[in-house]
Amino acid sequence: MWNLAQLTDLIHRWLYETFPPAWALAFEMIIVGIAVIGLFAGLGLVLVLMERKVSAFMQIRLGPNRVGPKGLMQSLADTLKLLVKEGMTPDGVDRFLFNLAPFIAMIAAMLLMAPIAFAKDFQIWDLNIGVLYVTAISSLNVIAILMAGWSSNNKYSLLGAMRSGAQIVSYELSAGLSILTVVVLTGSLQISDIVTAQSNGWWIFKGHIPVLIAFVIYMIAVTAETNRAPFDMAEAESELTGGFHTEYSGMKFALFFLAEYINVFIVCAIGATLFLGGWMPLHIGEWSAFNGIMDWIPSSLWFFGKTFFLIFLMMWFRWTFPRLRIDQLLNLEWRYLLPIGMVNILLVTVIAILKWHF
Amino acid sequence: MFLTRYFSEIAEAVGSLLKGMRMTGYYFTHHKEIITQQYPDNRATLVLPERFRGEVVMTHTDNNEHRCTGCTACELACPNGTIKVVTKFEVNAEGKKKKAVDKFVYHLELCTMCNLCIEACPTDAIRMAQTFEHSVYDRSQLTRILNKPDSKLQEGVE
Amino acid sequence: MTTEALITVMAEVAPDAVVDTAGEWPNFQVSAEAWPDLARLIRHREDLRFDYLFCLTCVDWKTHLTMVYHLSSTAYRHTMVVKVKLDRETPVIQTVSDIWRTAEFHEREVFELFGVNFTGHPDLRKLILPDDWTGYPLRKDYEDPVNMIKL
Amino acid sequence: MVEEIGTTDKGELIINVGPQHPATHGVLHLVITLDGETVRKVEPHLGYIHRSIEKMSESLSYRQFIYATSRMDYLSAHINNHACAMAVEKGLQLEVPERAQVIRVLMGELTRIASHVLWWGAMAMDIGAFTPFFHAFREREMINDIMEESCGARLTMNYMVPGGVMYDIHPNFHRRVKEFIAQFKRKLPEYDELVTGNTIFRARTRGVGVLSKEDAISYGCSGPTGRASGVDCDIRKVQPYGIYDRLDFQQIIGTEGDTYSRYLVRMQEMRQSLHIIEQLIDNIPEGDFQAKTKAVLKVPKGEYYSRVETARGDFGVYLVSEGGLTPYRIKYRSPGFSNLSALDHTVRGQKIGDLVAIMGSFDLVIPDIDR
Repeated sequence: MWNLAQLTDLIHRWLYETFPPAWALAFEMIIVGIAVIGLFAGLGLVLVLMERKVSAFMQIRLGPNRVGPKGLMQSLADTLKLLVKEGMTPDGVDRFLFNLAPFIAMIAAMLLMAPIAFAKDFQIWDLNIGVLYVTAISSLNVIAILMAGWSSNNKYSLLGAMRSGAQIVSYELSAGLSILTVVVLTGSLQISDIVTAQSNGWWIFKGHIPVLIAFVIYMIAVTAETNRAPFDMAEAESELTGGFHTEYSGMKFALFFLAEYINVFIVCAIGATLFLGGWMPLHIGEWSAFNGIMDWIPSSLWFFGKTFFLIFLMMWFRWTFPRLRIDQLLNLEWRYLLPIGMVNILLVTVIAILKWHF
Repeated sequence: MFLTRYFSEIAEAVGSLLKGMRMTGYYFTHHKEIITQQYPDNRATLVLPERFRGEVVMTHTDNNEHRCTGCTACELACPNGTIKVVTKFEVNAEGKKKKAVDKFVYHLELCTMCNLCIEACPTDAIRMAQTFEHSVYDRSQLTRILNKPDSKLQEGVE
Repeated sequence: MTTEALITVMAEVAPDAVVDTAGEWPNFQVSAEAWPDLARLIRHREDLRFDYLFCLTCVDWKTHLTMVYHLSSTAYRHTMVVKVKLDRETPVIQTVSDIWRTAEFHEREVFELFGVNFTGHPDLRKLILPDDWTGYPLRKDYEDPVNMIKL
Repeated sequence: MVEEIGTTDKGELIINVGPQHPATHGVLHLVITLDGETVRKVEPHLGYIHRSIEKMSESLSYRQFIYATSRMDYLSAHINNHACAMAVEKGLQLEVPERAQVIRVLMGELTRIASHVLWWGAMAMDIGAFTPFFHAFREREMINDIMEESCGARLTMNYMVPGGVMYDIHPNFHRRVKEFIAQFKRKLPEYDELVTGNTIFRARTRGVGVLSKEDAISYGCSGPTGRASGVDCDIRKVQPYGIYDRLDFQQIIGTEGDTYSRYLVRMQEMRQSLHIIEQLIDNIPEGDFQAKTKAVLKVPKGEYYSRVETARGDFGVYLVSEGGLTPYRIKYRSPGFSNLSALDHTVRGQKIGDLVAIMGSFDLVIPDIDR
């Protein structure tokens, strides 16, 4: 099959042959930057449209259907609207932090793109502590939210930010523990290692019930971490009118909005990589015939298919469930997810040591 | 037993959540249930019930005749002062002076579509129309004169 | 309790009250001074138990104001109306918001729309109108050239 | 100074909820005092849409003033109109034809279902689930279509006139109501599946905002809000009007007095209303739909009070007549106003998210409160 690795190699060789190494590196960085920003924008458009369509169908509506064929251009029109809107900075805000916060949110989301394997041998940076890197950077998001909430000089924003702080900090634990199960099974923090370890079956199938539980916990925890309903305490539209981004408008709001969707994409991508094999096609043990057929489907399709399936799952949650209250939210974490997660990691460790997994 | 209660609680909760998801999942996959009306694309097929109260209009025959005698019963019946009947005196064929309607002024912007004027009208001169797209750019466009220019009172209407 | 029985009991607890049985429910007219004690009595007396104040309002009779209390008992299902005549210039009456808590809001409404002063009310401020509003809109002689549209 | 900083001297936050806020369903303004997430005090500020309908009605004739009540509790406009028409009929001692009575009750119960269905969606939305709102509108739309066909309008029908109803029911009425009954019976279990059974919803509402029976009576709470606290205050039962004394239905009375109980009472009430409609739809008697009345109505001198049970509770019209062409004084006793006065008491000590849930369960309609 056609391989993205060949393309990247080609560009790499050509750059190094024509330019001095320093220049070549700089060009490579620029290309990667443009690619990431392009992916960002593209993902934002696709995900917003997807969310609107999914919610519409669940709510027995049609959703956007006027701009472009079947409403496909709707999010483009929305972006245009947000771009030309006046970027207001209200009186009485801490101007520096207020304007900085959306960028922090964006940068945190962008940094997370680095270790994700989009396809076979197609990865920006395959660092050997990939998983650790992801967990570390994803907590940066809370800083942006706290900054936005505090600097807005609005009580609703402040309440939203404080809720978000409590929420993200506690749910990090569960997310971390469930990620750890796969790390324990694989024995590596490197994303490419984790994917290759699933070449004879995805972890969710190989790791018995404990990994399944870890997967469920992971999905719940990351839903909370990305501040999406039913855990959208930071926004809580009916309570806090918009929470931390109450005072934001125009492009600054759009950055928050985009960052939310990118975060959703990234946590789902990580989830797909850890539990569903990332770009690895559906392989079953040593059935080479079956595996061979599966290999015919390009690896990037596998990756995006799995990721979008998880994103759809999160959207499904969002448009079905009511919002939890802040104390119930923390209760869920500390009373249910964390103890179960801890017992679970113990079980997984036993499985990993005794090599009981397939 | 603490643990059984703990786990049965979880199972129950997850079960109820799954039920809800089944519901939304059903509607996600069954697009026939969608009830959105594609207004204004469906203007041609949009049928409003004949009793729908959109605005007050005066019925005119083909000969440009109406049935309004200018009795101001509708004006009195209106709770909002929506209708103003300006009358004039007309000399009829027999040379007698007779009250007739000059201008039937209708303020759509004040109207609450309560139907009391229609009920009050003794000659069925006015009725409710089924139009509903009343938005205009200037409020003055909502003040209408309902009797058409040069229209006459229909024969035999007292 | 039937209307007749109610009138007999009320004659006992409020001998000065003027009874009027023309309407659907018996009317008792009492003085502003006697009302607070009577209110407490009819609220707590075992055979009356008027615990549900479902309507509290005021009527401007041009010469005087009348406070109208519609009371009902959730236990015995009897209903009666108590009326208190008030002076139009300086209408003052004791609050009943400590007896029926619903009166707190209703009295605030009457306060701003009729200008009746309720002594002992915990929070007698304007509820509906802006704080700088002058005049009592529901009085018969109230004129407001801006907000009132005469037909 | 305290006002400016927006905190009390104890360091509690003072927050304006409304007049424009997603959870107030209108222009209600609450000033709440917050200690962290806990609500310490709620102070409603009203009047943003006060139109003084009571004053307006003093200059309108007895036929005219009815229309204005549709604009109070716009979700149960029909039942409000019923109360007004009844007050005038009491004064005139008019006998309303049986057919008109049945039509009035039928329309009233349809209105009640429409109102409760909308409340169900709005309450779920307050708690954070958006989907139920759209599902609710599916059924509400059917009722609105029935109303549109028979009454001529969808929301502010003005179908009542003193002595009966404005026109006869539409020929399609039977068929469409039957369709609605079938559809609603099929969809009600879905409502339960989507919201009632949901564990998050239960956690959010159970034991939240408990209003005891004594407090409910003292605050004058009525309607489902009062009944959830155990007060049997359904006017249709305790002081029947129209033909309700001849109908078979139950008064739903809750026990807990919490938000969940208020929710359940309304859900059950929808079933009861459906039951009433089923009884009546095939038994609409023949006859006049309107009693013969004079063109100009003059209510004799006296005081008349009519009470009805709207979707929100005990709605009363206190009509004082001096024998003239217009009412001398009209007082509308709106259920929302009394229910709102209990809000502060109920919310104290709860979380800010509960405030929204409790307000949702009180089913406040702001024009009803402001009048």
